[in-house]
Amino acid sequence: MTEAWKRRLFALAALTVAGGALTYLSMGDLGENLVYYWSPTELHDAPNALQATVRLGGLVVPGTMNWDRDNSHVTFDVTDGNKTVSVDSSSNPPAMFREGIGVVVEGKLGGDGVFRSERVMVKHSNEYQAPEGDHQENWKSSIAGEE
Amino acid sequence: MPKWEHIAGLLGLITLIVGHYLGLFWAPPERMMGDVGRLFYVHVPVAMFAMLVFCVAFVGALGYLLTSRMEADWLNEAAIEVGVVMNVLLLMLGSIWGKPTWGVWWTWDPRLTSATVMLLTFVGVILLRQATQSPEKRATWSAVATVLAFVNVPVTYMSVKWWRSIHQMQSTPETVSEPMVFVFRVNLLAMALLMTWFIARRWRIAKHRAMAEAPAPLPPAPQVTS
Amino acid sequence: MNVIRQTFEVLRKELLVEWRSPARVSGLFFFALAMLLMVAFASPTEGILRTQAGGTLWISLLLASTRSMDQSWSTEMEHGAAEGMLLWPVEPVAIYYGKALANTAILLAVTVAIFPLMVGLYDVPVRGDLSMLAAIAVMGCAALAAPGTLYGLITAQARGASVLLPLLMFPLVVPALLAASRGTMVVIEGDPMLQGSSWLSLLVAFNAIHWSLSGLFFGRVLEDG
Amino acid sequence: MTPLLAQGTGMIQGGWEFVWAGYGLTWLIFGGYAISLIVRSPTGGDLS
Repeated sequence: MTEAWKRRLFALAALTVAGGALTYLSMGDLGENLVYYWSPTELHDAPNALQATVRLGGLVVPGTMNWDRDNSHVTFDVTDGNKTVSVDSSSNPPAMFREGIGVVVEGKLGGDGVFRSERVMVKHSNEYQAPEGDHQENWKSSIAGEE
Repeated sequence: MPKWEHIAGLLGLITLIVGHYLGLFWAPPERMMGDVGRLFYVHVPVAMFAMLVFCVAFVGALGYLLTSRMEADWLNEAAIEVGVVMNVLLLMLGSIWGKPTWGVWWTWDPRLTSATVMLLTFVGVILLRQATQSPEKRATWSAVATVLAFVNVPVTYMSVKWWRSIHQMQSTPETVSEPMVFVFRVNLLAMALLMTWFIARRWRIAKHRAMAEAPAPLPPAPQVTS
Repeated sequence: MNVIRQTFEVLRKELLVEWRSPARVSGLFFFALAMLLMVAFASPTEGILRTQAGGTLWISLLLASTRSMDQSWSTEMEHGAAEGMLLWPVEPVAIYYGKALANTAILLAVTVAIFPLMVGLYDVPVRGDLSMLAAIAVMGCAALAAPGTLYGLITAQARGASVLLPLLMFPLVVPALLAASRGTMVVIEGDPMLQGSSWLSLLVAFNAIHWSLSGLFFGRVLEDG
Repeated sequence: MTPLLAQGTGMIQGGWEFVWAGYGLTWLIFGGYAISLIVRSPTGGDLS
């Protein structure tokens, strides 16, 4: 085997290893484990969840929101469809906060099962929609008129 | 006789004015975000082109490693600088959008973290270039450092899919309603034309500097030993 | 194969040099120890030290490693420029892997020495699995050594090497630093979400990428340098 | 109370200051970078 072929072979091997590692990162189970926030089910199942400051993510259960704006205090339940955790936050959530929206809260799970948080973040979906109803139609006809 | 890139640049400027006018005044407010949703038309194109420009830098780096042609190194130099400018703008726009929608200016979620790492790695490459005098060494080292830094770019792009994150998934035309897609495409086109002008102009500066450094017309520049 | 034997020859030579004059290893050890102490002095409460122990440990090792990586090339540089190494009767790839393995071993030695001290000084409980800790230490040190050895050769020849190396290396090793410190915390605090093996596999993937790519480019850097 | 902390309907009211900041910053950075490119250009301010 000549020198040049040896080099090419090594380059091929190196690129395969690097590519394989990147593929593993994308296909492997890392995404399910190394997460930015936990679901309520995972928080329930975790043996040592009481000790750590964690982020909890899920949907705000409709009908459970209780927002005292003057005292910056809001309580609501967060669910992933399986388990539900009550959240008690001492700060005003952002304006997009509403019942049924996705949220990520940062805080600690207390011994009484209530998750105390000082940071409520809203998780927006990747859908961007024009206002419903008349507006929508107006914009559509406006585009048709332009083109 | 104006150079070809000025035509692209001028068209880009006009398209950006039109695109921003449409985004600010013509497009409908987003259903939940209201007028704040108009940031979509600047943030998302900047994000896409920041990564795309780093892809151009990567192509330049590979081109130099494979052919040893200085033109490829100039492309690498130009695209890295433009990419860094775009990346800085991207992080600032994301922060401005994050405050009213998520409720925070910044949080260390996978997307924001990997986008910051992307900026820092390419700033490192610029500093390495500045610390090196010999053109050949600079080209080789910069190409190698670019390839290693580029590993993080697909990770940044995929981070919202790979990890559970607060950042929304990449938007597609299916997830964005019709008039918004149209305005978005105008802004994408503006960004493409402007990036062409930026990279081409920066490439000429790099070429001019290289000519000043090695005025000899010899194809292989004299080896400078340290 | 020939290259593998050459790699171990380079590794043996490097470790022999360290063994005969251990100034570099002991210097690194005291540097990392000083870092741990400085963080302790600067911390308002001891509880913070405990919750941040994994991060502090790996930041100390990272800073110590940047002191070490360009030194790894300085002896070669003293005998002329990098071109001198091209005259060695070994493949450039073997030089890289030999050096990188030696740097990994040196960092690992510092880690082994510093970890019990940290456990004592920071009053850290060790609840988790020690074999997991060992695996994270080996993979973490290897992850710092792989890009560090390559960039050490580059910055040793550039202006302002001592500033440049950290600037290039720090952002590149962020994923490894994150995985190693979180993985260490998992061992220290116990593993509420069973993340330990995931952090470890992230480290393994990082190592696979950087050990292969750096080895691929090293010959080019050496020849053009 | 800022207009952003509105009714709890989940819809953002107002917030134009963020929009202007974003669009303005884009022009500021693009403009600044374009000027730096022109100043550094091999032919000085002359764009040919």
